[in-house]
Amino acid sequence: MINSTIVEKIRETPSTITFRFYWEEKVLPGQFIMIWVPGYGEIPMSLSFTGKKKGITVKAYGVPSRKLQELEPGDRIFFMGPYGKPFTESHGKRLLIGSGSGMASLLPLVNQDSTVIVSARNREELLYIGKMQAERVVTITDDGSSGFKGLPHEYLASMDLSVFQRLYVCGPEVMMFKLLPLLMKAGVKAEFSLERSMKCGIGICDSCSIDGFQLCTEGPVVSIEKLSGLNEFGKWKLDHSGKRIEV
Amino acid sequence: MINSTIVEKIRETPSTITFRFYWEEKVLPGQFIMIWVPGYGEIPMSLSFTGKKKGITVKAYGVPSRKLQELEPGDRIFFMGPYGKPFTESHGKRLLIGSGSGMASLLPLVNQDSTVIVSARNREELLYIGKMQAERVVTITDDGSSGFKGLPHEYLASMDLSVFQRLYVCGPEVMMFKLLPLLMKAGVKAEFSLERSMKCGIGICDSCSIDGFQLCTEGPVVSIEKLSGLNEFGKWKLDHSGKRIEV
Amino acid sequence: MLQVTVAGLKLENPLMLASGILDQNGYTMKRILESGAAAVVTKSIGSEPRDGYLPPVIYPIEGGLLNAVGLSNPGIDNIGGEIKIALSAGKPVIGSIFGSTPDEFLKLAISMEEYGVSAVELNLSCPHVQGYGTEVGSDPVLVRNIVKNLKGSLRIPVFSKLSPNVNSVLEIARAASDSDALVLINTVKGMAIDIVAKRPVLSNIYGGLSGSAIKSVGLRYVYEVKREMDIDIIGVGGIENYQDALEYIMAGSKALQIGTALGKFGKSIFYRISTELAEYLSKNNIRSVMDLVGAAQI
Amino acid sequence: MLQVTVAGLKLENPLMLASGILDQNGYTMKRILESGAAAVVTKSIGSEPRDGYLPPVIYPIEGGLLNAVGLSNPGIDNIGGEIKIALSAGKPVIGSIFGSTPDEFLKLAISMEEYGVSAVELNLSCPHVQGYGTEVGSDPVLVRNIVKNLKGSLRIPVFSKLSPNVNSVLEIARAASDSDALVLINTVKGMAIDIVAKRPVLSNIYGGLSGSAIKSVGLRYVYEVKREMDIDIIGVGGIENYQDALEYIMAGSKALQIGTALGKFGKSIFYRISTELAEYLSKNNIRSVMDLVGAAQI
Ligand SMILES: Cc1cc2nc3c(=O)[nH]c(=O)nc-3n(C[C@H](O)[C@H](O)[C@H](O)COP(=O)(O)OP(=O)(O)OC[C@H]3O[C@@H](n4cnc5c(N)ncnc54)[C@H](O)[C@@H]3O)c2cc1C
Ligand SMILES: Cc1cc2nc3c(=O)[nH]c(=O)nc-3n(C[C@H](O)[C@H](O)[C@H](O)COP(=O)(O)OP(=O)(O)OC[C@H]3O[C@@H](n4cnc5c(N)ncnc54)[C@H](O)[C@@H]3O)c2cc1C
Ligand SMILES: Cc1cc2nc3c(=O)[nH]c(=O)nc-3n(C[C@H](O)[C@H](O)[C@H](O)COP(=O)(O)O)c2cc1C
Ligand SMILES: Cc1cc2nc3c(=O)[nH]c(=O)nc-3n(C[C@H](O)[C@H](O)[C@H](O)COP(=O)(O)O)c2cc1C
Ligand code: FES
Ligand code: FES
Repeated sequence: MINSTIVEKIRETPSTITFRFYWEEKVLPGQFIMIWVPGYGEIPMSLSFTGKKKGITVKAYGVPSRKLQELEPGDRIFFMGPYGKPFTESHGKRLLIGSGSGMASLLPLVNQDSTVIVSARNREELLYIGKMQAERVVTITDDGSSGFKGLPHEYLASMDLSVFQRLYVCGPEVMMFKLLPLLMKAGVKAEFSLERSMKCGIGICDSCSIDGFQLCTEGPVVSIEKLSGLNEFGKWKLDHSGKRIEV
Repeated sequence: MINSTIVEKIRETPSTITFRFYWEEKVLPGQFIMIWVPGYGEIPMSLSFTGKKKGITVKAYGVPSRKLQELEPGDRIFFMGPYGKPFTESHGKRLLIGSGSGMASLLPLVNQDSTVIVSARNREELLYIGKMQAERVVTITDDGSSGFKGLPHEYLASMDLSVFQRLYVCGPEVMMFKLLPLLMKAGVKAEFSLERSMKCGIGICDSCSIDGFQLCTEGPVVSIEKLSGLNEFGKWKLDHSGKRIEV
Repeated sequence: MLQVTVAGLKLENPLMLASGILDQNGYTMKRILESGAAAVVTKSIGSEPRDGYLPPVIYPIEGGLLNAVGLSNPGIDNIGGEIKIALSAGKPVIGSIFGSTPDEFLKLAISMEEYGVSAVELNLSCPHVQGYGTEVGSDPVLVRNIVKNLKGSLRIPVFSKLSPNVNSVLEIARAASDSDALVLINTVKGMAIDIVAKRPVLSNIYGGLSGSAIKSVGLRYVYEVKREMDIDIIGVGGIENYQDALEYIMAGSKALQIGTALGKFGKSIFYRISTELAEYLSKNNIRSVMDLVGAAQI
Repeated sequence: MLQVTVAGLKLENPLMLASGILDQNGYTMKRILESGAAAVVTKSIGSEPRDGYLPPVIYPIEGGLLNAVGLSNPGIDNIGGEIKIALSAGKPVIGSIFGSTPDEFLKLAISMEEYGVSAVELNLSCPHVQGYGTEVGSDPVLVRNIVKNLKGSLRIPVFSKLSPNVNSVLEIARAASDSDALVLINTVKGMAIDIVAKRPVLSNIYGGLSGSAIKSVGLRYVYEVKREMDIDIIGVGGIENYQDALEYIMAGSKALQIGTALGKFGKSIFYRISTELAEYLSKNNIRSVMDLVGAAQI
């Protein structure tokens, strides 16, 4: 295992915490690490900061992510990686669409040419708002407590997407599934970062597979062309036992 | 195992045969390989030719060397290596002293500045005579059937060694043991290639050790300074079982 | 030239996917068949769904992987759909099963047969789950009964996959001699410790070692069993290239399985090795890879 | 800081030379002690001289070595002189012995004691010679009798070196529980085939696998035995650097042996690892390496 000492702990939202630590490794936006929480599990996390001072942004779900959140500066984190194929770099205007903790993998892509759509359940859960050096930041909440009330695909229906060189999307699968037809129709260049349960990160265990592709090695970033050909996307995944369940 | 096809078989003397084969590896004079004779054993052999077209010169002793001699052009030889530390290169005049199959490891050192002393039991067993591009070739035989009758140290007693930049010696241990005091007294730069039974070539088995040095990795070439400090040289070695016996 | 027949099963080449690697999702198995594997073996399936152990369950170490996945599987009732998807590639799928008793194995095997698999592979060898695998597979009487029971009731061939973690593989191999083929070997029990965390990395502490580190061990079992018994053998353990494949074939394997190497080389490994094998055969004027089976037996 | 006491024996650091590597010639053992090993274990010595097998007896493969030296040794009557030379380094020499019966082991051990060794190590585990090693070491009753017999008659401590090639190492470890320490592990049985020569490389066909390939296997045995038994353990198998050493120590070893790594790194490995261990201890404010023994047991 690789290990590093946490040098900073930042509460982002009521459910989300960012940890910063030094790690020399070259990592590109969209790549991830597998974090070992000794005694409690191992979970995939995107790098929300990809410079020398790396960062992860952890949302509390089950036991491992909660235990991870309990770490303090000075504590060590253990991980392996980096894993996965990164987002394709692009020049010119870019549109980033991040829902929930999905914003974590998009943060390293934010620049002054970016329009960023941040969505979350409510105002408090919006990630990184006010911290991003972007051209424009739009907020969307389920409950309307900030910005547009609704879901990203509803908001995007009224946008002119042709001004963007490329779109980058990360969030819950249903959100992305609903967005896909709209983006297909608009004919834009787009990349999506997908999520599946992951047990190895190295293309061995099959838990992250979608239509025979392993997201840990052939993803998690998938182009819109590839995504539109996947049978399982938005519909099926396997649970921890390998049982086929609806997404 | 490395393998190569024998392209040439040359009878050198009644007891000795040279095999030539192609092997890309860079090998320096004094280094050796471990030749596997499937079903019959594995024996160390110096490279008597160190260019791309390599060569070994095999004297028939026991079963493995006899079986090796039975190979024909077109057959494969199997080996590992190269092993060992080579002779130190030198400029100017050099004196090579080779007894019996010991000439094999010296052959790649022969050049126009070399004086070569070839010794053997009798005239027929003298190796490489007439084939060497040397300044001078001297022969010594036990029975006087060619050149000086006697042993190398007896012949050398009357030579002026100060004209040589460096001496290179390879032959039976008793021969080298008798030569050592004379060369020490002459104060020359000299290197000796020693022989012990070898079972691994990689410093593991201890069968080639002399005074705690492994000839397979720290030898087989040993400087005169080092040699003169060895307790076991010329006196003791271990047999196949590890029993201490006289050389 | 590359075609082999093992346990009566015709394969287009000797290479199959080993159980437990990229074989729980039907689409993945299909894709592996499309990438050149002659057959796939499913993840080992039991009677009930099992989540398996808490991650870390797979840990790369020098020369291989340690795994203690804990036989996670969806249960026999939920695997039919995945097998159906895999079968759409038009190549044989082999159903791996694990149980505790002859009856449990039989029920699982019958379901597998109904799902359309070409053979069942009995996992008598998983080293890290209590009550299954090696615990079953190190009891010769139980092994004999399990195999006998199946052979009387199935039309498809039965493979028995054995563990290296036993006193005498030969004893167990003999007990399983009614099988149509033996699969040798499963992983070797091992572990890793993280010296900074000061604890074992795998949540199960112990796991099975696979990959090139165990190649010499697998070869030894294939060779030893081939020497003593007249039975088809499928070799597995650390195969990464055609040279490894040839070693296993010359030791006595009629077919091969590949697992861990998929992590290092991806799914194209099947295509690569079979191409290289074919080249080797033509270059050496060998008519069929079957001619080399056991060639190194002396 | 690096000092350890194992089986009552004080060692300046936890690192010894493993049996069978660079330890038949007294001068070599002496030089290894001078290179930083805290102790050396002699090649396993039997009652009579043995030439061992025809070479190849050692064959490097990925991740380690295969060896089937065949217990070549000069016999107990001829080893005294070598031990005397080794002892002139002023550090402990441990005499490894192999036999078939409790009486044979006792005779060998008494001679070793007379030669001045600090402990005897019983080779109950060599995987490739009939009638010795594993064949003895997989019989719990025989193991118990051998150890009991020795313990009653020797003043020096007794180490029992066990094989991983058995059904249950724990069963054998329990049978050997009268020993002052257990040495875990000997080599894992394996083989290699040359695909051009189409035959096994080792003249004995099978050999023992050592080196980094078996590290996870050795660790597992140390951990498992430590968990169940209150006995000193000496860890061996694939140790190449201070991290490996720490893994073995945290698994439960009080001392360590190094063999195969000498081929890759030379004799300076003892000095290097003990220096690195000392640095690690100071950096982490750990007073003694003994404080880490078994630290990874959960
Ligand atoms: C590529 C990628 C990047 C991600 N990046 C981020 C990010 O930046 N920020 C973020 O907050 N989230 C991220 N996630 C999501 C994050 O990994 C999950 O939210 C997290 O795993 C959930 O943790 P949990 O505490 O709910 O654990 P659980 O859901 O309880 O389990 C976590 C893992 O343990 C395994 N597991 C748990 N129980 C069992 C069991 N009984 N048997 C077998 N396996 C079991 C599962 O394989 C699962 O992966 C990312 C996911 C992926 C795939
Ligand atoms: C560095 C070096 C370079 C050499 N170069 C040359 C050269 O260029 N030309 C040349 O002719 N000779 C050379 N020799 C000498 C050559 O290796 C020996 O002459 C050869 O090994 C003798 O072969 P043999 O047929 O007598 O085999 P044997 O002496 O019968 O045995 C050969 C090897 O097998 C082993 N062995 C045999 N029987 C047993 C047994 N029962 N138990 C255990 N081990 C056994 C021994 O370790 C021995 O090394 C060299 C030797 C060395 C060390
Ligand atoms: C992650 C993983 C999971 C495995 N799961 C199973 C399994 O469910 N059933 C089984 O019989 N073997 C299982 N194995 C063992 C493999 O099928 C194979 O026997 C072993 O890994 C050696 O082959 P390899 O070195 O090519 O991987 C598993 C191996 C790995 C690495
Ligand atoms: C060439 C060789 C010879 C060995 N001979 C013996 C022996 O005589 N007695 C013994 O107990 N172990 C013997 N072993 C086993 C080692 O002592 C050790 O247990 C094993 O090699 C694992 O450690 P390593 O990986 O550090 O080499 C031998 C190992 C090798 C490689
Ligand atoms: S996480 Fe195991 S295959 Fe992707
Ligand atoms: S030949 Fe084995 S140590 Fe030199």
